Amino acid sequence: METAPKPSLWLRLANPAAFNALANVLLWPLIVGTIAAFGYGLYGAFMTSPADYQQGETVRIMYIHVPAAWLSLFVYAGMAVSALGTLVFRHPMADVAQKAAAPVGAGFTLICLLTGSFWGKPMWGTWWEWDARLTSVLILFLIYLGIIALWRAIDEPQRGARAVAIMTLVGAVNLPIIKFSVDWWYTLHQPASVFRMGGPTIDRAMLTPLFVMGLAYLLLYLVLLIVRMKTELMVRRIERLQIVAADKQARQGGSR
Amino acid sequence: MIDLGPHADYIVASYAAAGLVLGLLIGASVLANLAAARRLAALEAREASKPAAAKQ
Amino acid sequence: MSAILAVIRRELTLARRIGAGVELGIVFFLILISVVPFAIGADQKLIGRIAPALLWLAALLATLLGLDRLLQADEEDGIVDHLQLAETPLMLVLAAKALAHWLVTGLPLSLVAPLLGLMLAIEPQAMLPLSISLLIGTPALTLIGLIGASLTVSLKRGGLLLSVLVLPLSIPTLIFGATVVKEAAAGRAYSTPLMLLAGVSLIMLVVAPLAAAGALRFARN
Amino acid sequence: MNGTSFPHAGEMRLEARNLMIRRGYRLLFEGLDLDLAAGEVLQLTGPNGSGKSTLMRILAGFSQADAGTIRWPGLEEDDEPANALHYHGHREGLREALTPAENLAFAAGLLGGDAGSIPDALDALDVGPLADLPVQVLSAGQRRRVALARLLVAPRPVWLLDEPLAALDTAGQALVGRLLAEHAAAGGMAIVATHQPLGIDVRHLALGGIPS
Repeated sequence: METAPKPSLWLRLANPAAFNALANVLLWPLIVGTIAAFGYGLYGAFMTSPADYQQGETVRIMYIHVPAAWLSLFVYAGMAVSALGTLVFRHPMADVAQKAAAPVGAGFTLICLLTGSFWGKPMWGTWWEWDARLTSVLILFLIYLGIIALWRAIDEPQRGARAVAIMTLVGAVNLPIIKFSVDWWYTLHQPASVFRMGGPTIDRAMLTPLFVMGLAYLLLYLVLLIVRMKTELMVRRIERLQIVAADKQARQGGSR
Repeated sequence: MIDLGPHADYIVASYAAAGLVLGLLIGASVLANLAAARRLAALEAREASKPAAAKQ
Repeated sequence: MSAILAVIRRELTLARRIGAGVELGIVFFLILISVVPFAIGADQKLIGRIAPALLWLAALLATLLGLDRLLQADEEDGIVDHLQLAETPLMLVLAAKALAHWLVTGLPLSLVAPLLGLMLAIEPQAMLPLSISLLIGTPALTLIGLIGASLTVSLKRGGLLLSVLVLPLSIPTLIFGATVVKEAAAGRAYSTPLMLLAGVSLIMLVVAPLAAAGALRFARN
Repeated sequence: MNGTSFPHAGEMRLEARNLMIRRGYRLLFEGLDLDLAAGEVLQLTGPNGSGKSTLMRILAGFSQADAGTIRWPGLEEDDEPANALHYHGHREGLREALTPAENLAFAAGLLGGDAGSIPDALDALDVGPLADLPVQVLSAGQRRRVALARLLVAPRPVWLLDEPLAALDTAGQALVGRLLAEHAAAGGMAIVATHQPLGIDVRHLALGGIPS
């Protein structure tokens, strides 16, 4: 497939060797970036940003709760794109990326749930409140767990990738529907909740640490994605080598 | 530490929970990577030695 | 004795290696609990009242989930023949398989249950009794399931039939288990239902492997 | 082969008297007598559906004959025949997700063998290097050899082998013949249901020859 112009980044990434080379180059700068972003973000979250006039200090939980919500959706969007890559473009690295991303996305979603629960406790008085947003995040978490379980249940990576890609896309299509139905369900039972996650107007000084923490989460996601993709490539190479070892033994053994 | 107000323990708890989950995620990813690298090296070493050594 | 250790070690390695191990049971348990409020509505008080029954039903269904593969997978590979040729009596070998299954489903469920109890707004003082009741009750569910698995091992659609067989037999465990949590939630003493629950489990511990060994021999005759 | 000794070596005898098996409405055979002494290998032949496998499973104790008796003189009262025999059926009895070493370790624990003998058993079947590859990646012939290694890992006097040569190449078949000869020489006994020649002196029993 000789394309006249230099093949686009995606095509060059198609073969594992090219990916590994690029990954090794990017990995350490990303790690340093992640640490720096976390450092600066946390400093901003605790030192320079003010307390909230309504909730007081507990608003500081926002700096790890809200970015986690962003990332849980961002990672899922990434998985949906990879799923398209697998199904439509047959990009060989797409399913590796998707398999690597799923647990990371689940992790961020879990953080969003836990911090949401801790944040809600002082306000609602219960550990868990069927708040529309938290419930939607819970459903997203269940979808993540389903996809991870599906990955683990499939022992033949190539054949299974398409099945998981379809599940991911089906999940992606359903997310807005779920979001709408949960909001609708929530308004049926609960009067408009007086407690607004993150408050209606966010103080300007809060914005910078919030976005820096968002960036820190993003960079961490990229680091973990690269590490997990390299692992997945090794696992597949191990499986190939095992088959080669078995066939080689069959030829040698059989001939005697 | 700066005064975290009446609900300080919830703030600390939520940061601890987030830290724990991220720690587990990072730890699991790195350990899985190292384990796979070890197994791969063992297999590749065995491949290299196979043709040379007679049927052991 | 070594046969029992061999069975347990192998089952745990398998659970770790192929996907449908511990986490599937827990994820199923989590999903069952999570969908309930969508059907019932976010009314905390109502959910709190029926939470004990929901948690126990979810534990029962989660246990059933993994049961039909308990013996069927071995039958397909031809391993059940060797179970019958083992030096230790078949009864103990099957008990070992049930124990391995419980370690992978019943035990983790009872540890995770309190966390889910939070979601169903269970009374805080009922959290520990919930765990204890599940810890004591789930072995009975697995053991009853063992009998069902032995009976349906060589049948094609054994899984469904197994659930139909097991559900009625697990009603005592369900009643006592849910009562323990209800009593604890209401702040009353729950030792009596707990003793009865333990009684059922002990009876099953003796009866089930015996019945399962007999059932397995006849089912595969 | 590493002359593994096993209990009741040389004393085991099989005495089956007028066995009758009916499967559904078809009478497979009746009035079948079968004697086997230690040191003997019996080759069982017969057209498909003549009841070879059924007879093997009855001798192994997995199912009961419709009539007739099976006795194993030489076994003490409390000793179960099931503890003194190996049954090797069409399905290899290996779990694909595990490695040969793990599968045989399980068999050793279950059937009272010694896990230390696994490497030698696998080498005896020429599949030593496959010990820690998942069975999933092995060919049918290699799986058959790993399953046959189970006979060596847990030494038992009686071998009941149903079509053990299936999926084996000529070298593999010769190997099975040698194993049977060494087992008989060590005082064991074996019944092998197969049509291929075993290359050693065997007694013959043809099923289906008896008028139904």
